[in-house]
Amino acid sequence: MTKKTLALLLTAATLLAGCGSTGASSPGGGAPKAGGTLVLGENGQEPPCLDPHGNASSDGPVATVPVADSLVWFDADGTIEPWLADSWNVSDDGLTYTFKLRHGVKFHDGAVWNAEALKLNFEHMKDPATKSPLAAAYIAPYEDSKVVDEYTLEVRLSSPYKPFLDILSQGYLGMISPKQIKEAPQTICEHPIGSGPFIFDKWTKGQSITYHRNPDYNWGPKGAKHTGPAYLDKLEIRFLAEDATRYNALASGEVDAIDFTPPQNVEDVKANPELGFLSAIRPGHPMSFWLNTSRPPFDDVKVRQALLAAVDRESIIKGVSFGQYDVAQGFVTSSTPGYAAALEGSIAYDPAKAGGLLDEAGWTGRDKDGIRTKDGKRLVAYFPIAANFPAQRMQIAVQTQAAARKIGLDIQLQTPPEQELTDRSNKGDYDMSSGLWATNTADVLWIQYSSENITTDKRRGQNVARLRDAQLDDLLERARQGENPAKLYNQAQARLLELAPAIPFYDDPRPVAYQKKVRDLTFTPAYPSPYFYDTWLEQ
Amino acid sequence: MVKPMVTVENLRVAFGAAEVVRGISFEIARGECLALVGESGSGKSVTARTLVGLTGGGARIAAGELAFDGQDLTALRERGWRKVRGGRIGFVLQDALVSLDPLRPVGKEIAEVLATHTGLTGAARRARVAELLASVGVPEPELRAGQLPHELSGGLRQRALIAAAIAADPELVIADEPTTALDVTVQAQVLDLLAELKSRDRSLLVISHDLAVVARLADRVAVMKDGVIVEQGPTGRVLGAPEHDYTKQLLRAIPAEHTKGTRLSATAPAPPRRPPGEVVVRAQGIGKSFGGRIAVQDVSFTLRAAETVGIVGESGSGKTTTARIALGLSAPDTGSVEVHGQSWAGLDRAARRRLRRDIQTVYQDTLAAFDPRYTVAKVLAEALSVAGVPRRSRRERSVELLELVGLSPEHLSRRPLQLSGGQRQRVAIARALAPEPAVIVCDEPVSALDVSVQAQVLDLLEDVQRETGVAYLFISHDLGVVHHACDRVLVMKDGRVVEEGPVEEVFRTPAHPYTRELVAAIPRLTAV
Amino acid sequence: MKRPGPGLWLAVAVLAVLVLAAVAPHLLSAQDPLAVDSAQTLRPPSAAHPLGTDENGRDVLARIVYGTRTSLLLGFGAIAIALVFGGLLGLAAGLGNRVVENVIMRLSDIGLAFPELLLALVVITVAGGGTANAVLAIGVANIPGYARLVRAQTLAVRRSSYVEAAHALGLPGRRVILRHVLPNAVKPVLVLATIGVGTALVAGSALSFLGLGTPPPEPEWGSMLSTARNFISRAWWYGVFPGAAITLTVISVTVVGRALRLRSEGRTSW
Amino acid sequence: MIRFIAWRLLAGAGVLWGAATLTFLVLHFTPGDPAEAVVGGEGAAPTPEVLAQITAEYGLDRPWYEQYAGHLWRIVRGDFGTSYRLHTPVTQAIGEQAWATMELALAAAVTGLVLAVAVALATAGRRRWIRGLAAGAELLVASTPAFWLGIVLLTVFSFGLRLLPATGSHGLASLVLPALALALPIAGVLGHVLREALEEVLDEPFIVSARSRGLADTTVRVRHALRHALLPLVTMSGYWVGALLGGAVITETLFTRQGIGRLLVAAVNAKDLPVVLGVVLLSALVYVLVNLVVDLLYRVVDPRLKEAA
Repeated sequence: MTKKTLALLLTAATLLAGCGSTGASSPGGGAPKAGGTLVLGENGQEPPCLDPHGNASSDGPVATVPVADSLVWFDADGTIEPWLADSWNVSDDGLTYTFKLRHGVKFHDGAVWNAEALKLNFEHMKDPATKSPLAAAYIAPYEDSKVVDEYTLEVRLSSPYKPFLDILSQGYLGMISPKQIKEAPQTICEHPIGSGPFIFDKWTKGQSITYHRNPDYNWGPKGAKHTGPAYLDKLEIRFLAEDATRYNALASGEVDAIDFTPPQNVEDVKANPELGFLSAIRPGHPMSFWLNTSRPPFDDVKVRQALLAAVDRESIIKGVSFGQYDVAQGFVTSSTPGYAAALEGSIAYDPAKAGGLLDEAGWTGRDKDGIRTKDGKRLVAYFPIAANFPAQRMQIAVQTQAAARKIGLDIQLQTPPEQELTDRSNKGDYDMSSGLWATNTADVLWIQYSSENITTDKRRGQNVARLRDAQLDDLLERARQGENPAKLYNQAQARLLELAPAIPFYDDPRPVAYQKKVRDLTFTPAYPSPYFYDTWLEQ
Repeated sequence: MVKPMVTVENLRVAFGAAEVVRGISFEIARGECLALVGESGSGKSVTARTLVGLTGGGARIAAGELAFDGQDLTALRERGWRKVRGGRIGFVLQDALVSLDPLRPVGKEIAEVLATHTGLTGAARRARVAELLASVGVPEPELRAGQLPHELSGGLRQRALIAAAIAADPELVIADEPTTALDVTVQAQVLDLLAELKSRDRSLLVISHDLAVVARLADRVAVMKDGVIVEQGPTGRVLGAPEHDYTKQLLRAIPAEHTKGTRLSATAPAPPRRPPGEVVVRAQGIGKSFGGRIAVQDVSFTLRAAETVGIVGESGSGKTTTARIALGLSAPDTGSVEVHGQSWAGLDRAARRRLRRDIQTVYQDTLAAFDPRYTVAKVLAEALSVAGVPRRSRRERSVELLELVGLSPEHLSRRPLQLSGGQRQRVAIARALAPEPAVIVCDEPVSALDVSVQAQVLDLLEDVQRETGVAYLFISHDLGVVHHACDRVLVMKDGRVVEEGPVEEVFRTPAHPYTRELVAAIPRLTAV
Repeated sequence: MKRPGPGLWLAVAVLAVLVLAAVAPHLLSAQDPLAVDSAQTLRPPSAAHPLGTDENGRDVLARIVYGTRTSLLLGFGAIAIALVFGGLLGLAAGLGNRVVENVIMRLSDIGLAFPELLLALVVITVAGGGTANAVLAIGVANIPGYARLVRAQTLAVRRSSYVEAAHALGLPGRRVILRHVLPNAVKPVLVLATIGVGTALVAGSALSFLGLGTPPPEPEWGSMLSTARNFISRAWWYGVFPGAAITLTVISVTVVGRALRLRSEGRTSW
Repeated sequence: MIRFIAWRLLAGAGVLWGAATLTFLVLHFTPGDPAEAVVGGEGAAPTPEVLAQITAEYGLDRPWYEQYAGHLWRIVRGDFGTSYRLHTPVTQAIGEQAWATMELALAAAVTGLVLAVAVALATAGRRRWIRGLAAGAELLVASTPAFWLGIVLLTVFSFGLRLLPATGSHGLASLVLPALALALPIAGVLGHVLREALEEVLDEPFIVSARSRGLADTTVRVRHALRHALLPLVTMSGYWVGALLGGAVITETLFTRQGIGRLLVAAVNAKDLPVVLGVVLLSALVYVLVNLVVDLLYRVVDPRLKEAA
């Protein structure tokens, strides 16, 4: 393959932001061949449980999607396509969804896919015994459902929930065999049974998961390139936590493809004619440092804006990603439906302005180390981090720390015990916190910033910034009720830029590198992760 | 003329800068037994090892001639040496306990030689091993062959070692201190065995510090000092009419009955003896057993001021236990020990401590007896503090003590490691004297010392007694020493006192058979 | 009897430099170990940065120099803890009655049943990461070992004939213990401890490797090393130099420790 | 002999109980709610119902002594409970990982021992520079953090020369590097001890008398000296176990191997009490057994101790 086509391919890949149907398309042409085993090197985020509803790890979907199909397919452009559901309609009040299900779908244990199966899956997600860390929350508005006929299910929500369908397209809500749910729910974690193109073989904890082809498979999603069974005989996912190890496993041919290609190696990958590269920006909230708006110093918007302006995100991100990441432009990533492109560039690096803002905020004094003070109090922000804090985030943290110091804000990184960390984050005892939230709808803003989602004793919420803004709440609530989301989400993003509840750093990509012999390796756009249904190996 | 078995001509051995053998020459004729005699550091052992090419790493060897049976040993390579060692020259090291591999049955050690130097295998070899053990007088050889060194008595071990040395029927047997660390009776037996080894075509080289041992065995004697042979000749002549002063000194230094009341070392004669005073220690029917094994049984004795009572006996006879009981360091199961009429048993801790000042002790191991970190000054100061000597006058008192034991003030700053064995024993005596005790218990006080040093220390003890009128409880396995140093003696065997009385009587006319055996076994300085 | 060789002097020299770096780092490096420069990340050794820069454009040399204090603290601090507590327990066991001895020894059995690192991990789960806790963790992990060592020594010394001699002299028991038993029991342990410092230092770096050591941005060799491993293919200098620092330090400490041991056993003539 | 073993086993049981109690108390009284560990973590959004469910299911609401009793009782019955994090029985979780670690530890132990013995035998009492060389090498590996050693090995043999796989627990090839990384520091320490011991033994009189029988140097070293020199090694069993298990944690993480070590780190981070407890007890058990075996072994190597028993 020539450099040119490679370049083309890559731009395609990034432009179409992980559009499922592109990716590692076969430029040399050639008809797909069946057979072979593909080994994927995953990062260390091995899910503790392979029940799609039972895990929240970022490697969850890549491991469960081969086994469990979803109800609907989400296309990169945001349209919802049929999959296990042929069609559906939503009542005007947005409270009732009626799904017409696909016929002839069989689970690996022979169980039949029908309305009852779907109902059971919903209930399994909600059932506390499932210990669902995510799915349950995602379908929180689910009330109950009624089997209309063999292939029709009527689902009732407690409140209108526009993103319902988008969410249903995510791997975390894949469909599990009703037989297994009824008869042996406790086995799902260890040995999930779904209807997917691959049948689960074996999970060697801390090591790998293996699958083999489902010969009966004939219900691929609409986004797929072909119908019928998958091409690969076998699929193995190996967990290689060490970045260097993972990359070298690919370079040395130990594995056929790797997920989360370490940014420091991307250039080498691109330079290597043996290797192909495929990347998609994950929709959702960019990797950010959230600022706790519920207590000093960040309860003062000026201080937040000051910090935002003080940090040279461009050069930091360029440095840590070796020029691979796009700097975040706002509070959703560029690949998220409803992304407000118009607002791009509104966050600017301007230390002078930052200083000014702090002065306005009254932080005018200085102590001996040049840290600002206000009536005797130092301008300090506590940033508790986990022991296994990713090296790269650490870099960003350290450089942010340095930048903040320049404007007289002292960021203190702390490494409390894991549990104290959780307690503190639940109590809101922190000034900064880091993270991202990948989901395929701008409703992520509601998840991250609506005052409902501030963690309380009663409720675990994702509003880490503990932001309370009536105006924003209203915008987001109405958006998820379904009233002209496009416009409302635009306004919400604009409002957030004023409120500056976080420092958004980069749009998190899902960079996958692979041996050239691997063809048509694609992504599931709903929650970008390698998807192997169309993938085949050139022998 | 027959050429000698061994010819050594101007042999020099040096380790680094230090030359330990400085040009010695001797010959050993066929069937002859030569004895190399000298004190530690005289270079006798190095000479012996050089003859089997085991001088040790970093040794530089030069010799006008170094020949074995006409063969030039200096020219030998490792391979050649291996044929000679064990094959033609048998080597018996001192102290069989450490000279036999403690983890291997003695039989294996002997079989090893056969395996290396003879064609014997399997059953034949085993048979030969038994044969050899029998030939050196080991009872039930088959059984013994399978036992580990520590399961054998010292005597048997030494015999086994000799068996290994002669296994391949070598022409020359070298025995380095073959009888040290052996009880006197056993020593006698081993010496006889060695004597038997000597035959028409087998020569013997015996290394020893003990002239008496040599007297019994050797045809000719060579006396070594500081790496040179000061005198050599027929045993009778050398021991009977020594020419060199050192030889004379050595001979004089050997304590035995005839030396009673004479000076062993060339030091000024001491003040006149005092008559025995009142009783200071009275032991009555003391007995003690450890885990059922009886160590001491019904031992009684009295010790008067200015008197020396000896306790002789072979290892395990209960000497040391008796001493510890006397010192009040361990309590007897039965009987009692009174010091100045006070019984240890009756006293509380404080009183015991006070009483301890009256009964001090001197150990065999001169090094272990001192806190390695303490200087002589501190050692003595501590002892004096116990005696209640005020701090300011301690130093001057220490100096007095040192002078009393023949050391000078500059030794005050030394640590135990920086002193010679003899000096350490002198310090030990000084320490024991510090609290001005009535009694000093001397447990094998000289058995770790070279004969000439031993002589000095024995004289010193004598002098001190005459100066201070202190009484000694003198424990030793060496009858010569006891005979020389003691007024009265207790002979112990298996924890019992078998005979007791004035030293002269006991040794002249021993009543008890065991005592007779002991006395008979004493090596005497008359050439055989 | 052997005299100290050049190796020993070399080791002593290294330790001297380390001590200097610990007390007065600014003398050894003019650069600020915290000075981030996003434009200068992972630069190879140059005039400006003799040992190159790290992923945040900080001067590696400066970070190694300024990291000395923390890194040494990991080793020496931990062993100090282990010595003090282990020592006291060991003496108590060696001098106390059977009950005391048994209790302490059984406890140390339990302690020894945990591999050092495991024990450290447990301690850190309780106390959390950070330099102080890492020191504590390794220190605690080493207590049982030293307790046993000191006990053994104490018993040995108690049985030695110079202690018996002191008793025979009529010295009060308390004084015998203070003057003879304690010093002679503790001294060899102190010597062994110097070697222990090296091992503790390595253990410390292991904790850093697991992300439980010193939190950033403070420099510490172990954590430098564990971060560097992600960039090993691009920036060898980032890993090699901190690694060398650790190894060199441990070697020096060990060499000195062994020399001291030989000396205390009277096997050298100085 | 039997009484000796029985007694030792009894003591061992005591140690295990102590270990169990210690870890339980320590981990129980550290702040934080295990329920969080079960479903918490970044990217998770557990609903209150879920949290309540977990607390009830694992009896986390019961007083500590009840939980403690519960733990002990189950352990006695060989049931170590269910892992908070993995939602599977601890015995299973450990079982899945145990073999990999065992394999690694054994491989490392053997490699380390062989290396140490070989080097020591070859160099003990030889010319100064040879000994210096060996000692230097030992010092170097013994003074280098295992993970750094591992990284170097990886970079050279796996990333650089592409000779050996860098990862996984499948096949012999994937065992070489981790085992080496784990073995080298151990070999360094053991080698030093062994050579010192050998050199001491080689000065013993019985070695001289062995030589005086005309034995070849190698024969003397192997047949007479080695056995003695091995004794101190045997007594270092505690160090062995510690070094191997502790090292496993690091090595497994670095080489992304399966194993108890990694399981433990994950468990400690997630406050997965049952697993931590399980692993601790396992390692304590190993320690106890190894020590027992060693004591017996010691009696084999050194028969003098037989009657001492």
